Amino acid sequence: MNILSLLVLIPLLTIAGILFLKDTQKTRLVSAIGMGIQLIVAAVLVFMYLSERKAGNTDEMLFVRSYEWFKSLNIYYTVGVDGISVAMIALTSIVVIAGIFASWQVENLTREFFISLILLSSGVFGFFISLDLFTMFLFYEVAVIPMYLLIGIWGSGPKEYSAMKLTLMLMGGSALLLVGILGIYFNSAPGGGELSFNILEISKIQIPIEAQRFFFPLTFVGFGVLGALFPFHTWSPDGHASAPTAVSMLHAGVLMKLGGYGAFRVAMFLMPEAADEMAWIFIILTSVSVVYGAFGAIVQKDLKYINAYSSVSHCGLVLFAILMMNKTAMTGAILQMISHGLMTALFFALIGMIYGRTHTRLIHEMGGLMKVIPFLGVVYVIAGLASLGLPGLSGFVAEMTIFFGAFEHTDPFHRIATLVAVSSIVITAVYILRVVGTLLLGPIKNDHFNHLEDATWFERISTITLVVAVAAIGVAPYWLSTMIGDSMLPIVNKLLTANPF
Amino acid sequence: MEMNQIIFILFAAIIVVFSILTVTSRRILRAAVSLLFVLVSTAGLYFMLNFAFLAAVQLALYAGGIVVLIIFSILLTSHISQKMEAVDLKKSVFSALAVILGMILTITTILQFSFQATTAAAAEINMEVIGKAMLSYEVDGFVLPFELISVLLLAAMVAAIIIAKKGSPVSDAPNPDKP
Amino acid sequence: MNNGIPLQYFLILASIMFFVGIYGFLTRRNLIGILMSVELILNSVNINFLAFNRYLYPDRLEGLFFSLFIIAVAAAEAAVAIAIIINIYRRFSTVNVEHVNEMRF
Amino acid sequence: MTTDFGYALLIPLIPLLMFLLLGLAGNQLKARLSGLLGTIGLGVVFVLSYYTAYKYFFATEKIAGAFSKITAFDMVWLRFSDSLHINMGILLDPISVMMLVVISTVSFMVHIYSLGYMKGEVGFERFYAFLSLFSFSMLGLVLANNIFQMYIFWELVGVSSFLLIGFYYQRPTAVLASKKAFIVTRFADLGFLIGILLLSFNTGTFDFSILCDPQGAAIATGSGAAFLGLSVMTWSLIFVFMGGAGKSAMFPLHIWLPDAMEGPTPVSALIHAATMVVAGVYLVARLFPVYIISAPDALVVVAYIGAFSSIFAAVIACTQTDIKRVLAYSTMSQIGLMMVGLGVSGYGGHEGLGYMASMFHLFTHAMFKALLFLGAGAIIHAVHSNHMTEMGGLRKYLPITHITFLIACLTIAGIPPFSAFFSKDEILVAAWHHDKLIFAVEYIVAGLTAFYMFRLYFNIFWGKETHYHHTPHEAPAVMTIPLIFLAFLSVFSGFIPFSKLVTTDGIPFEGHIDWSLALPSVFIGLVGIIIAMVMYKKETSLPDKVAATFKHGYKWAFNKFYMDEVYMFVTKKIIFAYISTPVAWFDRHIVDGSMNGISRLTNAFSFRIREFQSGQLQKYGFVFISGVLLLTFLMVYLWN
Repeated sequence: MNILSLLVLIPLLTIAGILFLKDTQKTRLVSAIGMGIQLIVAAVLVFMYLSERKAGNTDEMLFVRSYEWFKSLNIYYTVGVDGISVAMIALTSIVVIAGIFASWQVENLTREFFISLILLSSGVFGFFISLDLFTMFLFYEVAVIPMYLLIGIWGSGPKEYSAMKLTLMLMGGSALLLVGILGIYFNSAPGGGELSFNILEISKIQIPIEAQRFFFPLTFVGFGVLGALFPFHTWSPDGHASAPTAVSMLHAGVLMKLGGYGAFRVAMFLMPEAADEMAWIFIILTSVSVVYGAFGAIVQKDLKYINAYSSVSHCGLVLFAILMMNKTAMTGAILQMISHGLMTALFFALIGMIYGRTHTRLIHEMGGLMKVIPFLGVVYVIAGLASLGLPGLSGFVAEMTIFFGAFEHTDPFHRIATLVAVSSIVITAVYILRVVGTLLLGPIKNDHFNHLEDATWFERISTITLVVAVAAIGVAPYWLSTMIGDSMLPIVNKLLTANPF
Repeated sequence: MEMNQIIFILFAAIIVVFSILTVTSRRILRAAVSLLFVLVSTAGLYFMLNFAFLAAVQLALYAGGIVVLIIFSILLTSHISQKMEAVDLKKSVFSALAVILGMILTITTILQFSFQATTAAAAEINMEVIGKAMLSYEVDGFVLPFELISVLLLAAMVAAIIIAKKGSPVSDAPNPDKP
Repeated sequence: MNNGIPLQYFLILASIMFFVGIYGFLTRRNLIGILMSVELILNSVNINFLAFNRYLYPDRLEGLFFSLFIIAVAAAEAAVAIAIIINIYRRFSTVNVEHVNEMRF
Repeated sequence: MTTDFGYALLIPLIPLLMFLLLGLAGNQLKARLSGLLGTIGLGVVFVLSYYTAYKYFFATEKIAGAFSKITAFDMVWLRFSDSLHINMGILLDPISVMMLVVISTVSFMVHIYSLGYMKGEVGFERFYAFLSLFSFSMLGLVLANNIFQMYIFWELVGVSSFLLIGFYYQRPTAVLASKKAFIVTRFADLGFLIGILLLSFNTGTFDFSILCDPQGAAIATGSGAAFLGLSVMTWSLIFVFMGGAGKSAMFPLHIWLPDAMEGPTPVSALIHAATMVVAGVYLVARLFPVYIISAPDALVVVAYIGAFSSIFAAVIACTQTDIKRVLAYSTMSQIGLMMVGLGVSGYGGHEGLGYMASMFHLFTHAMFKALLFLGAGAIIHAVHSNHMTEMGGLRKYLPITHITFLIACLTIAGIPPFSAFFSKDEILVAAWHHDKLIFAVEYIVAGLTAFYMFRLYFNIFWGKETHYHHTPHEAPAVMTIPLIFLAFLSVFSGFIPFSKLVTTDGIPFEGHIDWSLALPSVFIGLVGIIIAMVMYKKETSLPDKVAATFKHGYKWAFNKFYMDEVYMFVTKKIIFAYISTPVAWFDRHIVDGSMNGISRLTNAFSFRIREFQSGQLQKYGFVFISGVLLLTFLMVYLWN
């Protein structure tokens, strides 16, 4: 059994296990155990990957396995990982386990909740290991669709509206994406011969430039919708605001990363010439969205909205960095995905926990919570500091890598775009401190808050897992950055053929 | 003009006239009787085409069975003397237009097409041939459609009984959509 | 019996019958009227089948058998349709098709 | 060589460990114990720092007569590209060793002092955890061997300052002040970061030892293309200075500093007087060779901003009544003076007098300003008020505080033989030789400084007898011992031969006092003191009369020249009202509106076409038949 397929299989087995259970308590336990095993497998994978690389294996992808699936269209179930996917898998498994613990208290239809949640995560894992465009797309859909149920059933507020909006927008994205993928497929053998869905094989040939011009924007925007590309980000505030805690965590933490990951693994990697030609459009869009999201976050009143806009800003930075098309910036993009995934998951977990206590998410109704729930307060401050890029936490490492990478371009356009993006660090500080100041500090506004309980054991597990990961990356980024950067080389080399600046 | 042509024209005239009456008569029972005439004349055409068995079936099943069934249901659902309301003018004009256009289209097509006359000898059609063919599973055998039809008939019978059964739980279930 | 009568005559007759049936189908309000129109349509098809069989492929039996089966199907259809009509009548106290529009949007 | 100083790694690491210990397990420990642990940790750092200073200045051989730059520790922390990588390292050179001494001394004193001052406060262990975090960051900052490491610790220092200002987090003013401090310095750091980006891509390195080598390639290659009349190098250094100006509260980024006094007084002493706020000066000093060689224009900017800030702050300080705010503006003024020192300095030998003097002043200022703040803390501790209007005649109740405070005031006024006399004098000399205008400004500032310090002194310890709720009593020994120690340093640190230790190029030179300039400066100091004595020693109506005479000027100065209002206008009006709210509105209504619009359009369209689904069987039939006919027609007559 291939270790990669195991990553998809374990969630499915967990689901099967849950199906036979009636007891809520056991359901939680089985989910936690299943995802715990998943975390261990992910850790083993990281270890195996590093030792394989250390042993001198320089293949582009490791642990590649391919099974024929649908012969006449050359669809294969092909899996393989490089440093980037390994990092993303590690991120996902951490966020998922934190999400399981954060949703410990789901009362309504517990079994179905965990099944959907784990199904979603299974799709995400599948997406990250796939090397076949079709399989990748399949897993992408598997990851997106449970979202509708999760928000529509277990959400709050105008949940049907939000779920519908989110699903429709993401489906709209996938429609573009499907066209893009089919376009790549039918252009994968310009000189005649077998068509292919395999990313590695397609990367060896050059797709005709006319086809690229047409399919690159489709693919990029298709993934960009999920990656909160301005102006297709508006599902995010509503969706996050309505989603239950764990779903927000997974969605912002992991699912939005599918967008960024796909955008560069499929759109940029396979169609570098068009990417090079059109990058300027998207660079403008993303640098706008970085600042725009941050400004938007300043005046929001709902905690989740603040975080959703913050995600727009941070995810904009991911796409911005990808478009810079050099090793440093793209490494930074992956780091930012991981960093943002962890800290935003942490944020949403905390917001859920705070909401569960105060029954409000409006910041001006809260105040002085640090006094009554110090644990959650401190973790919230840590998450906030990570988000505004404090050294020693993950956000700093990612942002700096991106800024330095982007600054490697010497032309004024890229440099000015970079400066625009850099200025977001101040705006971020403004809204983060505004929230922290209003929410946690100051006098207690409501007597009812005096009797709040601090975090329970499962909430502690959930948040501490994430905090440790955030701090670990922030303190010792070297190995992660190197692992990602080395895997970035083939991609960058391919891009360089298009853009030998 | 030969005799058979005259008979054909007669049958054709009956069919056309009574067809029209069937669909236009405002007394439903008269319409049913007109239908009966149409069906009987059709049976006559079958005789002319040398399909005696089928003509018999037509008379027995259609004229004898279905028309009676229809008349029964008419009697169950309306008064004998009940006159139906006049057809909506707009509707009839549009329908007539469509139908006439269709007719023109079809008839011109038929007239333009040259059918190739065959020289093959006509097959003997008698009860034995029909019965054997119906149960044969060789080439030119029809056992499969025959069996299908029998299953269909059975299903239709069961369905008819269940649907028409009074006070069946399905039909009397309260309809949640209706206010 | 059919010498001297061209195939086209049968076909034209059948198409007239067919379209008259269609007209009835489109204009009749009474469900039973509609059912009768459908019978007309089926009959016209039968005539076509048999005429083709006789004129073009006199050595084969397909036309005959299909007509036979159509008659059988028509019988089944009539039975079920009438059952439905009676049920509708019980439920809506009418057989006017325009009043039976539960399926609208 | 490197191994000799390997232990230097412990200097920042011990406070870090203390922070982790107190931060994670602090609430399990007894408050007293955690305070003691923090203090002991800092004590070890104190000893190590003095040992390092001794060893570096006196026991390490000079290379070609210059103090060598020693990299005691170095590792790659993050690799950007093959050429650019961030290292974590420890660089020992005269200024970093000097800063080690400053930081560990003041920090240690503050740790001891806080044992008494913060006694019984809620969150005592949190306070010590934050202090340790601050000490760690500040030590890391000064020991940084590359500019990016400096930036990292720069940010950490900022956040520890934020945490400590907001220590009383239930007090809204403290929360606001901490927020303000963080955001303003963050904004400045944006400039710093842009400066680093420009600088590092022009020179291809972060490393100070390469960057600051006057003969090195980095400086030579750096001065490249021009932009708006200034070279890129100049721009980058101006941006870097913007970061320094933010931390060091230079005009116009100074507004956070007075508000930062909301923090506990020991914090003000440590962070907002002695150490963190001089980080900007340290930054410019650290990059001094780059400034002087490749961008002298940037140094002019430094000098003028420093000079303007110093007089600006001195004027405001004359009108404030909150004693901590007076000290805060005084700090700003003194830092401006240090910036002037750097700005008017040359490079090498006696030319680098300004640089040496600036560092010297940094050193002495740290001691006497920490002393002033700790003294103020002792006063506040005794009378539970910050306002000098509520004080008076305290010399009888607080004798030790009184004496030490007086020493500090005399020091800052530049009266010989106290330490600041020597350092300030050197700066004035350098300014005299470089730019007479700046000299004139600083000369006035010297007088103003003496005036407002003694205004403070007389108001507190003399002046009218105030009735106190409880009789003020002298602070406990843990608080007075640091006062005495710092007073000792304030008096005698002027005799340290700085020109033999800290110079631009590491080569010692002979310093001497230029009495022709020193005497006038002493004179103006004395004038200031005498005016203050006349006005405030006894309760008179003189101050009110003076205020009335310069009514508008007084009002402007009292309101800090309305800088806060300007900032509030910019943030509240421009950012909140004219950018963020429209952005949010735009997002909800235009961007999201167009998405919703698409769905509404689809919906409306569906409502239209649902008419087809009328439930009228015959309509369906009609459409169906028409369609079939049309298709038949097409198939038979057109497509054939």
